[in-house]
Amino acid sequence: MHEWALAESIIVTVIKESEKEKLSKVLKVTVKIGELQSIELDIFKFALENMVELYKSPVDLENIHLEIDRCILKCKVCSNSWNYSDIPKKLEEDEKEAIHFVPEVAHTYMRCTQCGSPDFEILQGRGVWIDSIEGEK
Amino acid sequence: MHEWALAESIIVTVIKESEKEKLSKVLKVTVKIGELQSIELDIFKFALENMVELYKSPVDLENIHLEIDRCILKCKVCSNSWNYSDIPKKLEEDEKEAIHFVPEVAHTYMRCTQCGSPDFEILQGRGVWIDSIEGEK
Amino acid sequence: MMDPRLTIINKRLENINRIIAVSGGKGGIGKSQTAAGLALFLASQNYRVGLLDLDFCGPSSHVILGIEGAFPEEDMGIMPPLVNGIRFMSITFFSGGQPSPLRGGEISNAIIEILAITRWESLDFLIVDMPPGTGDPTLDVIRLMERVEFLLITTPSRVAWEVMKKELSVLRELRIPVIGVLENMKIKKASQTKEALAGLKVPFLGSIDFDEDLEEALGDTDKLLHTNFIKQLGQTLSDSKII
Amino acid sequence: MMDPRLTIINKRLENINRIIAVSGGKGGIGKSQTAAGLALFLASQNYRVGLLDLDFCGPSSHVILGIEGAFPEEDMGIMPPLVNGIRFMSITFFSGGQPSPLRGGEISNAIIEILAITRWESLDFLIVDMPPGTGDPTLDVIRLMERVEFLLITTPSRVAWEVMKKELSVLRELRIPVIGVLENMKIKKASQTKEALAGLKVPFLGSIDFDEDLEEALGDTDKLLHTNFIKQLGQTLSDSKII
Ligand SMILES: Nc1ncnc2c1ncn2[C@@H]1O[C@H](COP(=O)(O)OP(=O)(O)O)[C@@H](O)[C@H]1O
Ligand SMILES: Nc1ncnc2c1ncn2[C@@H]1O[C@H](COP(=O)(O)OP(=O)(O)O)[C@@H](O)[C@H]1O
Ligand SMILES: [Mg+2]
Ligand SMILES: [Mg+2]
Ligand SMILES: [Mg+2]
Ligand SMILES: [Mg+2]
Ligand code: NI
Ligand code: NI
Ligand SMILES: [Zn+2]
Ligand SMILES: [Zn+2]
Repeated sequence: MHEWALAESIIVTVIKESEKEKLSKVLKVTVKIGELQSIELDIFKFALENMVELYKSPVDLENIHLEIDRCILKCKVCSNSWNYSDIPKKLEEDEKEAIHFVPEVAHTYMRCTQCGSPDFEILQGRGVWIDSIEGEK
Repeated sequence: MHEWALAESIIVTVIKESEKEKLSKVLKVTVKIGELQSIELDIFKFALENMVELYKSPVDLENIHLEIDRCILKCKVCSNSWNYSDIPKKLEEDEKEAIHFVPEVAHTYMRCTQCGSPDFEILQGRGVWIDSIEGEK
Repeated sequence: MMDPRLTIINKRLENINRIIAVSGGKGGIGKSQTAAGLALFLASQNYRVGLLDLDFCGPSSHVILGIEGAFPEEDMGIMPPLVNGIRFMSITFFSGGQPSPLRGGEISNAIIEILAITRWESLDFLIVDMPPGTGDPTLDVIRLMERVEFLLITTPSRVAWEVMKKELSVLRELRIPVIGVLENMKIKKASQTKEALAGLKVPFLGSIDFDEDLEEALGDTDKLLHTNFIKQLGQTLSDSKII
Repeated sequence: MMDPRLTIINKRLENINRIIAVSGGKGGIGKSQTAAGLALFLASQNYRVGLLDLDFCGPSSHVILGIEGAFPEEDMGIMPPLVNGIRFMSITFFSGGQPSPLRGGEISNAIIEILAITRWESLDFLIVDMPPGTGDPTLDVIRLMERVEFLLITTPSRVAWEVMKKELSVLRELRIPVIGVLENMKIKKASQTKEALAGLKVPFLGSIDFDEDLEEALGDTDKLLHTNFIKQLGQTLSDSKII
């Protein structure tokens, strides 16, 4: 349920940016949701809806587009890259939950699928990002 | 004159890559030279020429294209970005020399031109890189 | 691409009265010991205290305070558990005490995540246990925690002064408030630390002796509260009107 | 994009017989003191020794050995100056003792640069003084220096063991050779370090006492060579047939 905290950060940032850019109207916000963080979409949407109301957001839920970003990892040792969804050994529930809170602890629970190193990069699909804010001046 | 060490690394890497990719012929190598490192181009070319000979390199000097890469820096605190060539206070000779050896010590001698922070990123134009190796199989 | 977390961090910290980062550049000088001790001492004086361990490579606060079994609650974010009167947050909750070999950019990302989702609520003090060095965590605390003040630790060793002075000079240049320098692990009567700092125009807060019995008290907050270490720490900080 | 420096690093190290990284996870446990002491001891035994200080945030080797005024020579790369019989390389040559607040990715880049351009030539030993933690420098040494072996330091403190154990577990998993664990700064007669390590299947190399007179010898290699610290260090390492 810390999805609420993330949803709040989205709405607060949209408000700040639209003020900074002096937008009279916010038309569309695109949010990328990294696969690695296993965000609960229903909760996240519900939280966004509540935050829209609480903050009197200039954009409503229909115009916030959520896109799932595949998670790609790349080993710094052997250059192998792989998809999070393809890892052979599935993670335990508590490991998944830890990564849900702080995606970087993936380095504690995951290894390069080729050489076994924990020294890999999260190339994409880590967490929640605002991809773009479109509006009218 | 540590340009020799850098030139050697280029030639050794070209050989290794062309073996790995099983190239029968290397047609063109493009090398980017970051402005920040103040490489002496004449010495670098001379060193490359010597290394081509020493290592019996599969590519000769004419087919190694050197491109100067402008150096762009970006502040992590205030998001300001600026060009290395535009900094208001010119660096001392010994500071430039230190950056010539280890470009990262730029953080010791340079500051964000807007907020004064040493916490900036070197977005491009840091040092010597191989941009591409073109060849025939 | 925009990182929404950066906007929310200072909102999450807005009801905290003072944010004190315990730092000093060098490792092993007693940053964690001081941060944990300070949090414990403040809690014993009925202040509302939070302790945030940002040393992801060598988290120690939980070992010093003997924190086991606690876990943050999820509630519109995460709520640091209240352990021995201290609201505590550490990467160990998520890494489960196993190694987390993170590179700097990842440490930075993890710190931002934790700052963005942790609900400290109202506190008198948030004490931040810093890792050694002036790398990503220090640069991020400076960049992201608007009202942070630094408490610098050193030992009576030249090696420690040299590193501390470098951190001080970065903080100065960036106009980050520095509460002062605390000398820890004093062994010999005569120490030259005060003199070594004379030219730096930074308050010298006093010295804490090397406490032979401290090790035995680790992991037990009752014992810790009765160590000479905490007595001297509390005295020094009260004397210098910090608290 | 290809980084040509990565290909050349092991060529630069090919004429070095043994590469020993002095590490241990935690800060302030005596990594720099041991690395510098080991280099000094080996040089006094007529070995050809290099010392590489990779602690960019808190470089200390030059303070311990009192290295001032030396600078590498440029000759088809850079040649580490020979100081007191030791070929020495440190970021301080380039940062001039001023603070260098680098983030992890930049530290990594700087380490790669130094490894790619430094010409150590023939050495019996290259001693690497590691920073605390298992961040970029440790991950890069593991990734880039093919023949590196680790010498792990700890103190008699639980806090130090806990951090060291995590580093050991990473090294184990990656099959990096670990020479053993050395206990430093022993104060009380009875130490539980050996017992604490019993289950870990790592050689326990012995203990070095806390040396009250070490601080006064810092910066002076003649004095250092006569300290109990170096005597015990040399003895312990010879006993365990490391050298
Ligand atoms: N005043 C003191 N007397 C005795 N031991 C101390 C004192 N201060 C710290 N220590 C011990 O020294 C070691 C390093 O302290 P720590 O707080 O972990 O350092 P840091 O966080 O700076 O790396 C720990 O074992 C700690 O318990
Ligand atoms: N055996 C010892 N006896 C006394 N002082 C020591 C001993 N080992 C190290 N020291 C001192 O402890 C401090 C920390 O040591 P240092 O080598 O800088 O640690 P690290 O490199 O692990 O951070 C220095 O002041 C050093 O001189
Ligand atoms: Mg990693
Ligand atoms: Mg920086
Ligand atoms: Mg600590
Ligand atoms: Mg050190
Ligand atoms: Ni959640
Ligand atoms: Ni040069
Ligand atoms: Zn791999
Ligand atoms: Zn700036």
